[in-house]
Amino acid sequence: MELGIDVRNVESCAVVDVKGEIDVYTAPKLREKLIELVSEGSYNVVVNLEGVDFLDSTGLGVLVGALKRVKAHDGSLALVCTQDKILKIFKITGLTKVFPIHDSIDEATAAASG
Amino acid sequence: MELGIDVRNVESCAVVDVKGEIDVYTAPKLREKLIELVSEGSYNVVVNLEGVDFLDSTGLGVLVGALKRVKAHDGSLALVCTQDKILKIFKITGLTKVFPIHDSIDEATAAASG
Amino acid sequence: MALVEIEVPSRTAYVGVVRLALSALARSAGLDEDVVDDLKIAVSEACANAVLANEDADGDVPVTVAWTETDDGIVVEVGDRGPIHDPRPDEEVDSQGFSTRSVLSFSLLSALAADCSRTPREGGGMSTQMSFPRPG
Amino acid sequence: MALVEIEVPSRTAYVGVVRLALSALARSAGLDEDVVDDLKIAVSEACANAVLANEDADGDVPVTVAWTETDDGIVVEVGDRGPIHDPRPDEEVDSQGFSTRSVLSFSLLSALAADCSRTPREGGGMSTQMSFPRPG
Ligand SMILES: Nc1ncnc2c1ncn2[C@@H]1O[C@H](COP(=O)(O)OP(=O)(O)O)[C@@H](O)[C@H]1O
Ligand SMILES: Nc1ncnc2c1ncn2[C@@H]1O[C@H](COP(=O)(O)OP(=O)(O)O)[C@@H](O)[C@H]1O
Repeated sequence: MELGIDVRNVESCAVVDVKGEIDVYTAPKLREKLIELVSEGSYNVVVNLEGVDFLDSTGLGVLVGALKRVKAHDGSLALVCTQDKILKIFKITGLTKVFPIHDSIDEATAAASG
Repeated sequence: MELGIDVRNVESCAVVDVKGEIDVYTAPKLREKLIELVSEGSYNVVVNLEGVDFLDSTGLGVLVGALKRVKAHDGSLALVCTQDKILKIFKITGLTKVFPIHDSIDEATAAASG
Repeated sequence: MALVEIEVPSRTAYVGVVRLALSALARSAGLDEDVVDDLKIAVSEACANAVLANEDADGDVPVTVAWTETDDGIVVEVGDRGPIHDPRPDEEVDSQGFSTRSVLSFSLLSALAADCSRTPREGGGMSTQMSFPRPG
Repeated sequence: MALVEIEVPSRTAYVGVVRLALSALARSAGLDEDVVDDLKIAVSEACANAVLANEDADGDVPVTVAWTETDDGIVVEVGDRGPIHDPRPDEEVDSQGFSTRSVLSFSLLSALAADCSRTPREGGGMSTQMSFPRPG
């Protein structure tokens, strides 16, 4: 099981495109990448979950950890997600109140820059 | 696990497009369809394996059974297959000598009509 | 009563293998696609918890998964050999008020399985039972 | 030495479940994609044969599959509880000279597994062992 992670800059944000399944085995790879980004000075991060088929509690934990790191630098962490089955996971765990969740990357980067 | 089977007429042949995995569980469905075709008077049959991801000995047996049925009516059974992993199965079992195997449906129907 | 049993090493890489095998079973049992999605998450959480629990066990013990089809639906049971503990963790939130992984895992499990219970196993460890409805 | 064990009912529908689970294992063990394809076929043949053998056994016995990773590669063992019989069937060809299913199955197994042997199991039935190489 492979987790694809690509980073690109859009407006003033680092957009992280994630592809595959984020679970207890693959989440550490995403965690490393997000830690690296923040340590390199990217404090406005957008994680694009449109290519994600599966997300578990460890993946959620990694996103929460990244949120804390960018907040420590007055930054932001936004998500892009329109898939019902992934949104459901954020709803059940109450994390829709913690993360701004957008329908598109444009919307997410505009909100972060605005 | 679903096996998709669609039949259409091309030239004077019945072309059977198979999609999915042909194994000990799904092969009986293909067998029924091929028996039905022959009993309805289709004696020139082309089985298109381009959409097949997996083929086992039971699937091979079903094709051999269909070959025998069309032969009993002086008909033909040809295969369309360009996938190495499927061709390999016919090679190992020596069935490349038993079935005409074509690169395209056009080639297969032309050979059957010629 | 169909029964499938799977035993995997207590390593996180195997959670995906169980998930894949059980989603194949769930589809061939005719569960609705959204129930299959729920089952994948609940089973993955239970297996991840079992792998983590077994890290605290003596020796290299496997995670066991049992799949049973009943008239009403599917029952999945995931067993570990870890020390017995309450499913609800002591630490529900961290210093900044965020839920801990185990709380998140527990909410997913309880929300996504039709029934979810945890009982001690004979011989040590815990067993998580989850059920999922058939359509109709 | 990682070990995965799977036990499924002796019905043809479960052969696909085992195939799917083992291809996930094979990929995560780093086997080359063409070895994964070979493994899928060989394991499916062994499981189909075991399901068919168990139809001749007393009672409702499962097919067991064991996955072991060694330094050189993977060993898969598929066990049934059917009556002991020679792997090579008595009837190799039918009246028109076509190979029977069991002959085809046996050729696929021997060609696609790096090693393939069949031995009687303690408690009855046969076990088919197959091995598959790691790259390098
Ligand atoms: N699944 C989770 N959901 C929400 N919060 C989580 C989850 N997992 C861990 N956390 C929180 O994240 C924190 C870990 O954050 P931190 O140590 O900053 O990040 P990391 O573990 O990524 O280095 C924990 O305190 C915990 O409360
Ligand atoms: N896997 C196979 N490969 C080749 N021939 C097979 C296989 N399985 C069965 N056969 C042959 O097909 C024949 C069965 O053919 P037949 O009874 O005409 O077809 P069916 O079983 O589809 O009704 C058997 O005699 C056997 O020799």
